[in-house]
Amino acid sequence: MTEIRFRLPVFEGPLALLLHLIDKHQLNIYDIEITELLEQYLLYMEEAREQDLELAGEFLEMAARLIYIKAVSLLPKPEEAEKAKQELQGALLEYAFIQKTAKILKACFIADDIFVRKPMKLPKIKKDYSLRHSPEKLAEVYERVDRTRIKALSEKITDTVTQEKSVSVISKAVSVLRKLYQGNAVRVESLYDGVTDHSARVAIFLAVLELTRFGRISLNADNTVITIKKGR
Amino acid sequence: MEEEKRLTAMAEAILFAAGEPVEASRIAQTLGISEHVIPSLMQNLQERYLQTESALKVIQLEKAWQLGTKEEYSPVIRTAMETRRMQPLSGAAMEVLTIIAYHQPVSKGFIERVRGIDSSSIVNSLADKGLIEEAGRIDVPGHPIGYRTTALFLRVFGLHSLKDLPDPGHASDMEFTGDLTEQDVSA
Amino acid sequence: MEEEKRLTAMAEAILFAAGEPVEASRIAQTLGISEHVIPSLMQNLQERYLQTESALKVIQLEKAWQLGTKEEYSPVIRTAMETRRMQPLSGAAMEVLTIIAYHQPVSKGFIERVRGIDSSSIVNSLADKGLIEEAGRIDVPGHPIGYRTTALFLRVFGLHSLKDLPDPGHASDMEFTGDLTEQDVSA
Repeated sequence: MTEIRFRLPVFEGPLALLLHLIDKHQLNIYDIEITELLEQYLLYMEEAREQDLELAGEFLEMAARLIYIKAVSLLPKPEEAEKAKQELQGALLEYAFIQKTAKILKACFIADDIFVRKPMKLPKIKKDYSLRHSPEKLAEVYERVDRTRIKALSEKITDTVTQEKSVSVISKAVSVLRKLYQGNAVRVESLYDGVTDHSARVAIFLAVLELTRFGRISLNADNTVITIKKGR
Repeated sequence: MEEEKRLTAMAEAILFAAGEPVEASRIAQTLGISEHVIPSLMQNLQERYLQTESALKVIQLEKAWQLGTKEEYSPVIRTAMETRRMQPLSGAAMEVLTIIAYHQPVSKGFIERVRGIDSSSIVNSLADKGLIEEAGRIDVPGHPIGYRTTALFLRVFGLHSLKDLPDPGHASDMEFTGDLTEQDVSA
Repeated sequence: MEEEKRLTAMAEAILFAAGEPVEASRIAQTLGISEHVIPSLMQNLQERYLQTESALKVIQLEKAWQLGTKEEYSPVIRTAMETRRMQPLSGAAMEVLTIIAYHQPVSKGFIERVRGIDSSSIVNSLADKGLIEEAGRIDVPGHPIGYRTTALFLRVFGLHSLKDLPDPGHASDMEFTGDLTEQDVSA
């Protein structure tokens, strides 16, 4: 057998790959030979690795699932093996159905050739909401909102806010100006002397930017030295 | 008949102003007539547009009606408005859209299970294109947001109703032939 | 004349789809005709609308043209648009409203991240209904506009003040002070 290197086809997901393998190796989707399928699947993954083709985590999960099915099918527990196989078969059939239907639907595509209008803007007659609801409705709806996200978001916001507050840009601007009044020109680098805290360094950087923007200081051509602007 | 002409013009005014599809019931309610009369008013309007060689046409989407331009005018409109024609969707986007169209309302989790791969960015991009929209939360554990197709979806695929979705037969009747794979590989 | 009819319909299509006034020069350029011809095309269109007792009319604004409805149809349009406003809030709208109610003032970005989907049209529609309003800019990076509930909101839900907001089940031990930090520490 001659070995010819093809570029590996890329699949949308593990199910698409499995359907491809089933079709290519003429396996029976209603009674999958799991050993054969697993072998082909792992072969694909191996080739993908060799060709530096990055596969999503779902491909690994599927490999684990196939290995599991193979493992239980070796055990004297026919029901469990059968169940796992049935589930995979169900997923494959469902996905095959979607693939096929998507193609048929795609053929109906006529693009956005019929144009419609945006709603007419009426002279602002702001119509207040006139229905009434019980207050409990609010709690009931709020129940379903993903609270973990709110928590994560709030912490993030609080973080940024406190950080900003702890090292305010204004106080850094004042200290930059103070240094400038002591001597005519200051090296930008020297502003950071002894400042290790990351947010403090960011604040200094922002202070220099702000002062430049408001015309209080000017930077030399290569942005290394700042001087106070004359006439202010 | 004078009265019918008047009602037709009123319905036309409502559809023109609304821009988006208007439920037959809402037109009927506004005009103080029975909902059964709406289809015949719409037909009057459609016929008038045809006879007078207007650029407009009446579109039916489920139980709603909308005014739009005839397809043949799309090139001239696109030139004037400097808009591009919607590109055909990728294979992956078509799969996600199909899952939503046939199972709506469905969650991102459901779509991920059917496709075997995370599809959430595709869902968001379909929503950005206006082909799908959220449909409240679904009554399953975790109460995820459900998605459904929009009126634009129907328009873009030339459908009047979800009932017109092509029927590819049941999954279990499917014959496995080579036609599934090749194109999918490149999709 | 056939050609003139065709050009008239094309101009109609452009005006319809644009929705806003379109400069005569742009129409002329798109159709590949002289700008001088535009007024006569517009007159054709206007006459067609008159003769067929259409609800539409052509409006001239300086050197631009626009489609609109005849004045006599304003009441019926208004009624139709209002009947729509009185629909009960959708599940999604209700949800956005509760996020605002329990966390005000919050930005559109915050709502989007909590819900995992762009919700700005819902926010706008809640503002149109008078249930929420802008509350200046929020002191978080980017200084986005914050939204808060209104007095009408309290009336709609039969509340005297925001302190009367019902405790959401599991979060019953939370203090709703409107301050994000405190709630979340205890959550």
